[in-house]
Amino acid sequence: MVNPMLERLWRIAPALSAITILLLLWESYVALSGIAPTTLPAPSRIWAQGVLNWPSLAQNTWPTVQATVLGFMLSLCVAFVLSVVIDFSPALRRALLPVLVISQTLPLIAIAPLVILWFGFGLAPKILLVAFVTFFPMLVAWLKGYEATEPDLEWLLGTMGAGRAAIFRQARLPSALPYFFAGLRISTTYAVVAAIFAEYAGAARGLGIYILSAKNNFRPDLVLAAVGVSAVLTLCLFGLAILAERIAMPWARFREPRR
Amino acid sequence: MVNPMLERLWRIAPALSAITILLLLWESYVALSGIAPTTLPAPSRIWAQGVLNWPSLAQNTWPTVQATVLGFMLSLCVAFVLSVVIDFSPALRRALLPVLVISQTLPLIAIAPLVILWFGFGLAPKILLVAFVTFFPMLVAWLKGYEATEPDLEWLLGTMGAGRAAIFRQARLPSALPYFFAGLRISTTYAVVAAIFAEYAGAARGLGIYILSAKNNFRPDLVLAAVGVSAVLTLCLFGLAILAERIAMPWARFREPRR
Amino acid sequence: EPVRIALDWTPNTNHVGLYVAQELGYFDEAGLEVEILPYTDAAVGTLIANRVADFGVVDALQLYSQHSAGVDIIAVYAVVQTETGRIVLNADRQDIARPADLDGLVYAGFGSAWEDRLISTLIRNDGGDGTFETVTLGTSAYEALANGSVDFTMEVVTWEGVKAELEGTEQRRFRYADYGVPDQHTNFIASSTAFLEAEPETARAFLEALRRGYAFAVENEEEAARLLVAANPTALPDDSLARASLAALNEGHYLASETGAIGTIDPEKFAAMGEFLFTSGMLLDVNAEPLAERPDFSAYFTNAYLPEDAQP
Amino acid sequence: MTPRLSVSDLAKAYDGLQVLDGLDLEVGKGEFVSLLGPSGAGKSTLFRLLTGGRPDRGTIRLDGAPIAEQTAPFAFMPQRDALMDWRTIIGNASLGLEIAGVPRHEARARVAPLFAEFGLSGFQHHYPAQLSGGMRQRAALLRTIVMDRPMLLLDEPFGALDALTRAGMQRWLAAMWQRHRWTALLITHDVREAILLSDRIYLLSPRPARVVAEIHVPLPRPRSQADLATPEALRIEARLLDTLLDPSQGQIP
Amino acid sequence: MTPRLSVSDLAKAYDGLQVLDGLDLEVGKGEFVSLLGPSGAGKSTLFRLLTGGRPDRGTIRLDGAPIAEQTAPFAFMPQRDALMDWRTIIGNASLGLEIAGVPRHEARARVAPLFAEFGLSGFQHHYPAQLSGGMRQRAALLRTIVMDRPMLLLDEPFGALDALTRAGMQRWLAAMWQRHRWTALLITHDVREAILLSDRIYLLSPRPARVVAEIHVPLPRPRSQADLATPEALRIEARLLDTLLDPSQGQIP
Ligand SMILES: Nc1ncnc2c1ncn2[C@@H]1O[C@H](COP(=O)(O)OP(=O)(O)OP(=O)(O)O)[C@@H](O)[C@H]1O
Ligand SMILES: Nc1ncnc2c1ncn2[C@@H]1O[C@H](COP(=O)(O)OP(=O)(O)OP(=O)(O)O)[C@@H](O)[C@H]1O
Ligand SMILES: Cc1ncc(C[n+]2csc(CCO)c2C)c(N)n1
Ligand SMILES: [Mg+2]
Ligand SMILES: [Mg+2]
Repeated sequence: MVNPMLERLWRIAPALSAITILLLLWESYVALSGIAPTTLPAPSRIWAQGVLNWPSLAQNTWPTVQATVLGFMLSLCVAFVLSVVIDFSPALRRALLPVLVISQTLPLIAIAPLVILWFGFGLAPKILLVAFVTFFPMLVAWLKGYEATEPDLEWLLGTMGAGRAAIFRQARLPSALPYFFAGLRISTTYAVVAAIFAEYAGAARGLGIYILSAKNNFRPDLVLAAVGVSAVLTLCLFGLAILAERIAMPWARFREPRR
Repeated sequence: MVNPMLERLWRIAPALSAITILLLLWESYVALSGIAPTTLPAPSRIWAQGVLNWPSLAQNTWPTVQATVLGFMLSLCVAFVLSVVIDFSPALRRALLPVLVISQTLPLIAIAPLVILWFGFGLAPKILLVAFVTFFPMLVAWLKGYEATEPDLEWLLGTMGAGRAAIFRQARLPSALPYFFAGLRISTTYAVVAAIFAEYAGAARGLGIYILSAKNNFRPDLVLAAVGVSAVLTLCLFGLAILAERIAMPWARFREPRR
Repeated sequence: EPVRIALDWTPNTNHVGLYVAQELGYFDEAGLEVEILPYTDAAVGTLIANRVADFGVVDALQLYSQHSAGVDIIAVYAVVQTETGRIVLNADRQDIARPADLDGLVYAGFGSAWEDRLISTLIRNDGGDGTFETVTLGTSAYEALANGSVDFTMEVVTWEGVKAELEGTEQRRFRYADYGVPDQHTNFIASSTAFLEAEPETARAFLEALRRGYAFAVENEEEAARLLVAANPTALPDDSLARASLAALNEGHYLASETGAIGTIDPEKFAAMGEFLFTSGMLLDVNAEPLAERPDFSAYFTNAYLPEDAQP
Repeated sequence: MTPRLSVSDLAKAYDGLQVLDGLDLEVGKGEFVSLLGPSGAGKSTLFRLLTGGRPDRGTIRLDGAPIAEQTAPFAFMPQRDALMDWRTIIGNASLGLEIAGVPRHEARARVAPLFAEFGLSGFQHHYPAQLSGGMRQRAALLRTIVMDRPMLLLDEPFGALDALTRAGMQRWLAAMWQRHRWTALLITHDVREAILLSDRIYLLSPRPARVVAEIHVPLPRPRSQADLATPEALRIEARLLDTLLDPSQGQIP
Repeated sequence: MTPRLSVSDLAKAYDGLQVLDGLDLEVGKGEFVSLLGPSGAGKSTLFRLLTGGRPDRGTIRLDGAPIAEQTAPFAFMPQRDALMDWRTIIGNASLGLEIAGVPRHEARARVAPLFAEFGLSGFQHHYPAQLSGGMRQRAALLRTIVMDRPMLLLDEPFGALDALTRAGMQRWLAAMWQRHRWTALLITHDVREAILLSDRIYLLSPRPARVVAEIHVPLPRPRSQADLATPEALRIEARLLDTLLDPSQGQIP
């Protein structure tokens, strides 16, 4: 392809057309079935109302973006630190892993009052909840990744005088990267939704609050407009995750089949 | 270790003690801080009330187990079939993946009315929602796993006359298994929570309904008793996932470091 | 074909007539098979308009809003005869003596625009500015109030209020009507014109049996509470709360007005609240534009399907 | 007579690195040909092009017809063993037969008797991770041989075998070849191995690989290790070493 | 004089498979010793025990002291190259130095001049996946050599090298050894390689490995490929081959 812009366009063409087709199907279903806009609004209406209500929508997007980004950064750190701790101590692994699995089973409704009690309505509890929801896939990925390290490599490093830490840094960590990035994709997908749910626990502003209000004011069109914004945010994060993967693993492109 | 029972006990000892310590800390925090039991009940109270209300708790557990198990089985199939389809067609990959990512950003609150409208209050919508929430981590894991296939292996199979399908079955699929099992662990962790959330969309019985009712009746002790049951269910599923991994990949135990 | 009815919340004492009628066989006697649908997050108006339910318990705001937006929903029965909602705050808040003192404080809200209008009206009518901060909390509002994270919230006095009293929590409340907000039937049973026109007799039979249930609850408080709890072992784990709540409903003349009206919708009350919502720009049409003209609120409800003796 | 395999003017570059640039060679029907050449010359790359890779230039003909029209005439053994971690050794060995449509049970039955000959008795149901390097290589060779294809492509099949096993396998391969008259193309580092097994040897230059010498090996068959000590064999060995060591070829170290 | 390395009565079993059972050997200070033995005998297993693995029985002494008390006296090269996919070739080559605490920049500067000698010029910044099999092996050897340890453990370092590169590397290694007098233990399949490089050669039996012969190589140093044609060398080669081929040893094929 001559033009890199054109090529990029070509690469996202299938996605764009798939989404367009879905939207067209939806639009015509609404038009033909005569379903009430209070039940299922058409995409055109969602768009129009979203544009009309954009100032308030935008105002509610920013806190969610903040919570998502900061929470996700915390999550990255927590997942990594925990994975290291667990990798270094088999006893801790057996002690912590079940506790962490259990922690993931707590529905937000059960912990939300406590989070509010302890951290108030500010940004902090949202950051914590986003981190809480998204760290687990990355943790599992790290742990699986460490396990996938080539034993010969660890043996070699051992003979070089590498201690447990150096072996970890030189062999286990890079070996786990492909797994980590699989976990990262899953986590980024959930980060925005997590922030939205976190806002349900109590917030003054945010996409979650916007959705809740729109619902309680019987405005499914605005609910879905906010959902649309959250989808766009998620796609951006997902794209960033893929970009980060490309940058962090420059050698990976040589592993593609040679024929 | 002489006794296999003893050895098993020894393996889960760290987890048991970690959980015990957490529960003790919680119990003493409640006792010492004088926090109201309507805000945070002590574990002892949760246990006592859970036992007292066991018949109704048990009655509400079964529908959730059903939804979880059936939904998860559907999810396994969907993730696998989608991963195969996507793996076989790069165009479909680019078309479907963003759509699937977007699908994961839909908060339940936005689709719950539609789910009820289209599928009613029965088991079917819960199964669908559990599948919807849990298929994605496994899908991502499969896709990453396929990519990790050794190029030489595919080359060799090609020279043997293997078509795309045979290469997939003989090389890409087994190569992806470790990744799949990482995804499976994540998914099982979310399956029960997903079923509970699905019940919020409308159900006659289920742990989600139990939690909602307990909440609306100002009974955090019963909320947490139900959360405890969901945690136990999740741990069972997680254990099954680990067991399945052992059985499906008998060769993996030879990859452990030899020294 | 059973008659299906949707709920506005998990089963509670507001629904007592429904369960009593079911348990005592009033519906059977009327030749009806009634299915009480599980509570769902989906709007009751949506369920009715899409024929998932034939009837539904709805709160007033939903009824006004959905009907204005063109949803085929119409009130046919008033569950309570007078407002059950209250502003509630901790009793130890010396600084708050009256609604005007709420200016600048933090309100734990549920996410509807109506709350904002209601509270600001309340404050302004009491001489304040009507400015306060809202944090949307939903289900966690009462914990937040209890531990002082927020200054005040809104409650259903016959449920949250009764619970607080049982617990011995010291609280104070403001009644909306005391500060110039019109009184209302907080909850209705609603149906659709499509259903009512297609099966008027079924509707009549249903409402008559339902009303017998509520009348029974007014007369036999203890037995009604027992039946309600027995029908909902999961939803109502505490029969003490149900008992006390039903007592409060009767004592406050919510289920049966002081003049003995049960289920009857008061047209003046209905129009007054409609007027309040209309003038505050809360009612939107099908295109999400505020209604340009004052609607005919008598089209929002009908008493025509109630038994003769309940007609106003 | 048209040769079985005929490669002409083959060229291939990776990321601007010219690996092959005008390579010509031929393998006759039933002929055993070896490729000797420095590391990194492009030998494995040639195999890649033979087995479906796209050359930048040049043609590959099999029995006179362009190769794209043929279906899988080669039994190929890759340089790194490419055993499947998840199959037992017998499962790996019977892979090619299974791919060719032989039922699993029958494929295993056909492979099983060869285990002793390959020094793998008792390891049928082990996984590759449990085997030594040489044993893995032998398993990979076994997998290739059992496919019974009209032409073998062997990329350093004996690279990781010990001297004795290697000699044994060479003898065995020579005998098998004697019997089946496969057409074979072998990549090797071992001058004596090439002499023992080949009808003809191509000597390749460093990257980009060209043929610098083509040497016929007219030793009578069947050959044995002892035949490598005959004056004729020693003459060929000397000539090969001379050419390989000729500094005008610009060889690495 | 106490030997540098002394192994006595070493035994190791995997899952009931007796791999080593009473192995004894010694390597003197500055001595170059080779191990020749059939595939699967347990050669790599010996290295595993030398580098930290737990034997079932027996002792390993370094300069007279049990080995557990020593810290990493070996520069080790594993049989499969064990290059890190994520490091460039120069990054892989300088790994040992970096682990030893040499700053990254200095480590690379120290390694860089050796690239030409190893036939890897221009590939400093390539990733292992971009290299041919032989080039990978050379990179792995480079990584081992630069560590400058008092004793080398080499597990078939030249296994995947072409004949010429192999000869060059052998020459080079012999010269380096001449200069540094490392103590070295080499696993190889190549009888001539063993003769060219070693002071002493241990011949091992099939699994469980025992020493079946110990052969001194009294050829003068420095040696060259040509020295392998001397009567003395040919005598040693013949003796090695005789022992290896002796059927009483119960060898595979
Ligand atoms: N982790 C392990 N588990 C089980 N068996 C093993 C393991 N590692 C090695 N073995 C077995 O031990 C034996 C010796 O292996 P080793 O790698 O030491 O052989 P080797 O002499 O190095 O052979 P080669 O020359 O082919 O590399 C083999 O039979 C192998 O199957
Ligand atoms: N996928 C690839 N991308 C970039 N360069 C490659 C790739 N594959 C091979 N090369 C380069 O092509 C050259 C030839 O590689 P090839 O594997 O054909 O060598 P070879 O002759 O088989 O060497 P050896 O005897 O060491 O196996 C090498 O320089 C290598 O770096
Ligand atoms: C019995 C009963 N209790 C609480 C609520 C929920 N709720 C608490 S305050 C409030 C008014 C503000 O919108 C509402 C609806 C309910 N629906 N029914
Ligand atoms: Mg090669
Ligand atoms: Mg070995």
